[in-house]
Amino acid sequence: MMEFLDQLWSLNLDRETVFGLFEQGLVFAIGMTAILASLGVILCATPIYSALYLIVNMMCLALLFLLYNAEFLAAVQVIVYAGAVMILFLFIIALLGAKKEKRDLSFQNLAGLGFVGLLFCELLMSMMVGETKPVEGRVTLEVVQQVGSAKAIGIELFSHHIIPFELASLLLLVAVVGIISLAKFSNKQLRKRTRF
Amino acid sequence: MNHLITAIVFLPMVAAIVIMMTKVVRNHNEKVIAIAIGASFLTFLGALGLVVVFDSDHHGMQLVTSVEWVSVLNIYYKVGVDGISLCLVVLTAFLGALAIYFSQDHRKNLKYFLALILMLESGTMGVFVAMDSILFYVFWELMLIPTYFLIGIWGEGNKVYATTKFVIYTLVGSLLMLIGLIWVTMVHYDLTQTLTFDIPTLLQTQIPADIQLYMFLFFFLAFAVKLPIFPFHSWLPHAYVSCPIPVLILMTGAMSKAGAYGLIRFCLPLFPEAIADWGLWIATAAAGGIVYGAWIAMMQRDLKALVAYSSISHLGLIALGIFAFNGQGIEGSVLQMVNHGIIASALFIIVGILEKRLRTRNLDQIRGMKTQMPVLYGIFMLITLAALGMPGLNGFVGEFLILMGVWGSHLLDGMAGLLVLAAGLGIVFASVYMLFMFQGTMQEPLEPKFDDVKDLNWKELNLLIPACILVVAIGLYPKPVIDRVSPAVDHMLHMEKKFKAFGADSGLGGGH
Amino acid sequence: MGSEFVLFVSATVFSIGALGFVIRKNPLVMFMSVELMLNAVNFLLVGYSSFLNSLDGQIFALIIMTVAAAEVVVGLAIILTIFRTRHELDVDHINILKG
Amino acid sequence: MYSLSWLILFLPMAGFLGLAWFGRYIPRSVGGWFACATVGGAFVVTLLQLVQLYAENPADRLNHVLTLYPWIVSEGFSLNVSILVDPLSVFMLLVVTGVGFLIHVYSIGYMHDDPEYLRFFSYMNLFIFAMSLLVLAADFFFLIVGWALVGLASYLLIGFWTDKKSAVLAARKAFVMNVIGDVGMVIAAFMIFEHFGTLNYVEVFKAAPTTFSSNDDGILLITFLLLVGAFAKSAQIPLHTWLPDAMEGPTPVSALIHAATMVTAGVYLIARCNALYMMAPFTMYLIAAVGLLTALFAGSIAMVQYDIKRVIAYSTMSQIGFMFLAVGVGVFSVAMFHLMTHAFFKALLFLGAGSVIHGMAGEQDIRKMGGLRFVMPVTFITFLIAALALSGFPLTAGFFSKEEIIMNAYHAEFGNFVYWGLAVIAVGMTGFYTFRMFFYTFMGNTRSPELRPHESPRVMTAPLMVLAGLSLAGGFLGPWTHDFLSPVFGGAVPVHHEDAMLEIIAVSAALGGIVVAVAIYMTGKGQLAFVKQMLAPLYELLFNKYFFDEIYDFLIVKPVKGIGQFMEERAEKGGIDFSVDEIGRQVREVSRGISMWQSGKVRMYALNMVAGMVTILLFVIFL
Repeated sequence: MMEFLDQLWSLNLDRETVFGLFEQGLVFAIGMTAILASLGVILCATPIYSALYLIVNMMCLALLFLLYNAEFLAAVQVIVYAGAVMILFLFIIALLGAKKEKRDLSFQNLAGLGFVGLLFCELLMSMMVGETKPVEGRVTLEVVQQVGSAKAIGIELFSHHIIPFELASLLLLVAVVGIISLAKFSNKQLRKRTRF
Repeated sequence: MNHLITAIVFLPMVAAIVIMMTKVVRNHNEKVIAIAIGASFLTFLGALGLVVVFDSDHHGMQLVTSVEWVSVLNIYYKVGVDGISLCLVVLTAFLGALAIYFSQDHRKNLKYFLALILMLESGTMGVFVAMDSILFYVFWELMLIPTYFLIGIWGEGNKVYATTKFVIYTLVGSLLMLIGLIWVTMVHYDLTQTLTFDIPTLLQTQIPADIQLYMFLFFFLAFAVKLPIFPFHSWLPHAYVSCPIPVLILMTGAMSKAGAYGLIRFCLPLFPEAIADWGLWIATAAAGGIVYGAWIAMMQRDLKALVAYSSISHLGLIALGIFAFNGQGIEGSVLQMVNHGIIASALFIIVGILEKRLRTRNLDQIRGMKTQMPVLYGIFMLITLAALGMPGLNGFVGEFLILMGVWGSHLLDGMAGLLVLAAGLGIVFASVYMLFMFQGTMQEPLEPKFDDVKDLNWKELNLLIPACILVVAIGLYPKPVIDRVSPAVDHMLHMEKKFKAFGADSGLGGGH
Repeated sequence: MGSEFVLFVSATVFSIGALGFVIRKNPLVMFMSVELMLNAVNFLLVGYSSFLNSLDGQIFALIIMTVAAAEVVVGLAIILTIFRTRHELDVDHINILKG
Repeated sequence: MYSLSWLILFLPMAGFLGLAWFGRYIPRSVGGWFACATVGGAFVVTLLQLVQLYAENPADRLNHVLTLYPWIVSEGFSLNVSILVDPLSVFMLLVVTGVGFLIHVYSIGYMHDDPEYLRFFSYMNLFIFAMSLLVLAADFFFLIVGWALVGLASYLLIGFWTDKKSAVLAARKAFVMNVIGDVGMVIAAFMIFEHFGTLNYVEVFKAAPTTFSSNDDGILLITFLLLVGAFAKSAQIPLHTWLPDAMEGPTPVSALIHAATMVTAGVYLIARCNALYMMAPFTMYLIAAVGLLTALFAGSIAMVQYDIKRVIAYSTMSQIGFMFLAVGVGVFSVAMFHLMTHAFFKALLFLGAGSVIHGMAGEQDIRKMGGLRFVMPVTFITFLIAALALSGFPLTAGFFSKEEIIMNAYHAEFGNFVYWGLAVIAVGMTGFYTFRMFFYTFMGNTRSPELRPHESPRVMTAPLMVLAGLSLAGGFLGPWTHDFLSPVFGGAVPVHHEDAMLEIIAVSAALGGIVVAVAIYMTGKGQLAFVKQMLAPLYELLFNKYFFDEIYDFLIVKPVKGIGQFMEERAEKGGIDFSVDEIGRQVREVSRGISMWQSGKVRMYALNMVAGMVTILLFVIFL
């Protein structure tokens, strides 16, 4: 980001640079929007607004994926997250009713704020590290553009990562079974545990 | 013959697994009982075979089987017997057979009950034959686990409390022991640069005097809790009162001996200097336990509790003999372990029979059973007399040897008179409470509500007759037992330390 | 834009997600916060995948999405079940795991 | 022939085992005679030993040890089961098996109606076995074994009638008292082993003079601890309280165990260990003093008791006191002589009392008897003989033995005038209480005719007659006894007839006692009430046996119970058990505190996770 600002200040502009700057500006703007949207998620008192902000955040991220040359993932992000998952959220909110949540400055919240602030600072320190790994990948931008993002991912997935892929399918199966059992058998009253 | 010991130790365990996998339909337990009895009797026969094969002139471990177990750490499956463990293995096998035979009557989930008892037997025998310290520890814990379930599930009264207390108390001790075992190995490694868990080799280690005490405490606590020695006994009354009688036979007869066995096997050879410093205190505690247990036993009205406290008293005597640290004391202790195993188990069987018949164990409610049960009267009398140390019966021989050992002990020189007097007081008290128990239940006019009680049946007679025969036989001719124990004890007392920490300054070489 | 920007955005979103998870009481919002955190990581993976010319990151992200989807579905089902039995949704009141 | 001596042990043992195991298959009559036969056989074997001993020179009669089998071989301690045949053991065995045989025969009649007839005989045989073991033991270990086994037999026989609560309690008391004695002896054995390295009589006695000098601490302690056993067994003060209670057992038991044999084992023990005791004059004084004290104490109590068996029991204590006096002044063979004559007349007295009780259908209170001389003539005459012998009437057995004791109390090595004087008083008491009992029982008119007293059957009276003969003639065995036993005790006892005055006083004391009894009990009842009133406080004291039982109850039984209760409640439940539980409870409290962390609140967990994450990252970044 500092780089971007330097370039902006130096005003060393040509066509390539302008497009580059524009793209960078776009990325920056979308990133900031994502951050703001995520702030919106956690700051809105009503879940429905949170859900909407989350959609915004996901769309932003999908755009960022697009800008970082991951067209396939961007599509998946939109379909799976913004589509399926968020719809699910909205359904549940509709089902349970969205009550407003009282906010207070309890110890819990303050402590959470403190810790998360620390965490944030620590995470930011990772920015100071810089490049740690030399670029040696073989799937360059050109290659991807040549075969198309979906195909590239498909080749990679089915050639190198077949086992995680299958495991993921297994996970989905388990999730399905779990949901069915939750929906079907969990009508018993929960027992209050006694101290002893 | 090479794998006889392995066979004896694992036969009950295999039988236990077979029993657990056997299907029992609607309490038709005959098949399970047959397997259990068969296995336990085969084990006992095997143990008798061990006696035949055993060479009583030889002091070291015999019939050793050694198989590599964990090669990285040099842990071996290594078993063998010497005279001391031979006695205890035979005792355990005998009591195991008794316990199984006694647990035939109807009981919930009988097959698991039998299987756990067999596991307990297996673990206990394993402790006595293990020659690798890690193997020893594994068997030590294996002995504990079945007991937890046996008391917790089939017990009576406040059983969960009792079993929890017992297991936690014992477990604390045995974990300390594990630390101690590893520590000894490390010290041995420092001295010789060889990593081994082999017990006979480890016993050769001369442990530096300054750390002996701490190491000794690690071991001692485990054994003192298991035995138990006086202030560490508080699990015993609860556990014994809650424990079902068949389990109690093994627990009091064999399992508690594991503590004494550990003291003899580890503490005496490894830590002569710590014992030289602390033996007197421990012996005093043991003597205190003799009097204390007997004194409280006198106040009990519950027969089971009475025998439980009397066990504390008798086990105190065993501990006292061990810490006399000389031949007579230790031989007497080993003999007394056998004797107490026989006597206490017989007493518990009798209590169990009475309880089954009369539905009570309260001394105040039982009167004059002699009229109804003349055979039990005779047997009970014999066992009572043995328990209170009547000469001519086995209890006396052990007591005499122990007290003689204490009297002549160099370690306990200053206090020997007092200790023997305390033990003597314990014996006097023993006569009081045993007679309370025997006369209270058996004599005086019969309580009318018990006038349809039947005498012993054949099964119960079969349980008690072997004990009676042994009580008389050991009393009249203890030499065979002593002959087998004696070489091992002598060897242990005069052991030359091969691996010395500090040159010629060897301190107490063998304890004398 | 360089890797710092990716790091910055993902760290910020991640922290915000964590904050949301800690301070919010509504389980739905908490789940959303979890999604935020997951997405933040996904973004990091995708961004670095592009920098490093490797597709591994994207595949990782793909699988995370799968997991996240499964997690959300199961989680929402659990929330629904809890709501059915307790008729409220304040996580502070759901403390049957109390020791 | 010595090799046959194991039969003395084996025969009664066989009788015991046979009757105990096969008792229910044997007809009653056969079983009873079988028991008698085993004891009779033992007696015959003992006679054979006697003959064998006589075939040798007096000096060679010692130390015939027959080893049966090795019993224990331990490090530095080995022991054989072995038998010692010498004049002392044969002499004692003659008394044991001889009197034992007569009492066995008597029991056939006495116990005839008892449902557990054969159990009785099996116990009696056990006793004979145990007593023979005690006598024949060749070392201290088997002495202790026999010592404890006679205690066991005594316990079993006192508590023979298990339906009687008093009998059960008496048996327990006797057993516990004896165990106290046993413990003393066991410790003495340890000390002997410590000093001599062996428990064998022969070696110990041989080494004693070189190991110790006179009145060494060691020898004093050894002799004293042995004495504890002897006191307990022989019912000397302060371990005497069990003997009167022991009269709850069947009368033949009292005759055999608590008069003739077992209670005199203490005397035998001291006589056996004379080599040790001669080196401990302090202990000898103690023995003599306690013996005299017991003689006076028991004699005085016997003067006021009404239970016929208790009177005889106290008399037994008193007579054993005399024996202790005799060993205490160092004339062992005199003590043994009195032991023998006492066995005769005291067994006779008990058997006569048993005959009376049998005839009176179990009544033991002498106030309810009376006038029995007509209905029970044999019992009457034999009882009279026994009474005369007991009180030391001239020319009866008791006269000779007691006179010797009294004379030696003054003349012997450790004797003095005080001993003599007190002994004479005790002799006077003896005459009084014996004839008081006698008059109550046989003279006057019958006081309870409803009991229909009758003479006992022949099988009971025959032993009475034999014993009466012995009580009359036994006194003339004195010189033979001293001669026979002299090798054991290292020389003959000097005979003192020079002080005729002392002797006359002693005899007249005995006669005086009888005369006083006649004066009070035969010439009308007025005097009795008068004397009772005159001496009321003393009478109370005596009648309650100097409150010994109460004192023991207060000093020992109550504190033991109290401490026991205290220990159970405070030390066990409130102390050790509590502290162990408390450790557990504290651990649980601490974990309860820690488990506050485990609040069950998801957000809290999340917070913890975040905190953990922060911490881990801190480590990653800065370390």
